[in-house]
Amino acid sequence: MLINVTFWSYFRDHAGCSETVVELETGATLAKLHEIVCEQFPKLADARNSTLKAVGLEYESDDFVLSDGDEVSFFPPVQGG
Amino acid sequence: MLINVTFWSYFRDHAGCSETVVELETGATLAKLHEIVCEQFPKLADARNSTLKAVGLEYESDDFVLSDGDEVSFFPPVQGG
Amino acid sequence: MKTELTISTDAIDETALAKRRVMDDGMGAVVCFLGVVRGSEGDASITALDYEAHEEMARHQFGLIFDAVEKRWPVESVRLVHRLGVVPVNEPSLWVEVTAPHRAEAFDACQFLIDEMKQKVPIWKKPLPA
Amino acid sequence: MKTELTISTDAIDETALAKRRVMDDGMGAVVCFLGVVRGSEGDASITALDYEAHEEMARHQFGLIFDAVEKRWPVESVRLVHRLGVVPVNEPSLWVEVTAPHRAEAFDACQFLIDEMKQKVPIWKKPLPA
Repeated sequence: MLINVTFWSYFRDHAGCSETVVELETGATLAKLHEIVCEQFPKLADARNSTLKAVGLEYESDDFVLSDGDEVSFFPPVQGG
Repeated sequence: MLINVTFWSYFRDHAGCSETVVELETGATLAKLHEIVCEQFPKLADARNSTLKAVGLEYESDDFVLSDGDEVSFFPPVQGG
Repeated sequence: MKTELTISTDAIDETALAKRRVMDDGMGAVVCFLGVVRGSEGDASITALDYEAHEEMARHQFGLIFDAVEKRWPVESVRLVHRLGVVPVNEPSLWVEVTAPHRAEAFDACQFLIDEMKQKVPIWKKPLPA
Repeated sequence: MKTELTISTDAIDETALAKRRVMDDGMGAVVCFLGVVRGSEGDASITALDYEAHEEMARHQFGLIFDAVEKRWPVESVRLVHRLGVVPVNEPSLWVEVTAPHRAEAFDACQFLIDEMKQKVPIWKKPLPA
């Protein structure tokens, strides 16, 4: 299945792009996607533990099971205000 | 000695006047003044326990020793805001 | 700490007050509070509250409260307006503004100011029935 | 509960916002908060902050926070404006207003809103050095 990943804030600079598409096996979790993305974009691995993860418009935890076509966002801690 | 007493808010209505002068012995306390005022204006006696007492611009306690010419205010709980 | 206290029968002009605000570069938070006359007091409908103050003592007591704020929090500025006389329902009787580096102290100082005022500042209100 | 959310690059117009306020007769308290860009971030002097949002998600997350406020407090209205793009030092990036019957719930709800926003709403800032 194909998952669209969007990077926000300085994660975009770290990745060197704002979006990517990752191919995953059916049943893969958000944690698995994050692992693959960190391998592909090593600078994002440094921020691994402070990465926020959303699927669509909702925050999801690492054990969230992804579906084909899911829109995933990875970003650093938010700073509104 | 002579003490000027001013009533505020509905204490003015209860007393039927906004000011009075009370003659007291030297060394009398704020508590003594309050007692005399409550005798003179019985409606104020009903609010005895919720009466706030100031000398000049400061709140004072019952054991405050008055001086000739002190300006005393008696009033109900404040309601600003 | 800068302070500005207005006790007056004039209506509170929020726009003019906001326009006169001067912010230092280090200030990140402004908290404003408006106390507005509600349409009822207890169970009774009212049209207005009529506010009275022992004005000289009120100014002095506000001054003591401002001093306490300054001792306790790194607040840059406090401005407070209390309206006296007849204040119709839906109009503000109280406007308070606290400016500080960060929001926590601005919120804390503003609430402290109002709490202290409600204990100590000799102002009273009389409901005018509907 | 009425809610109004604005996420925009336009400067925050406090006066216009205050003028558009509609108060119900039962409302006695308005709390406003302004978050203003400070002249430094950490140790460095800055001229502005450049704000970016995942706007669709930000709107959704603000909506969830507003729902949580409504469940918890008798608030009549929440209005919130977050500015995006370059916000110069001394200008507000955030304006929040909470209207409620009494001041305690207005203060609590306003602080809750901001705290939650700072945890959950995907907005980021980049300092622009002096």
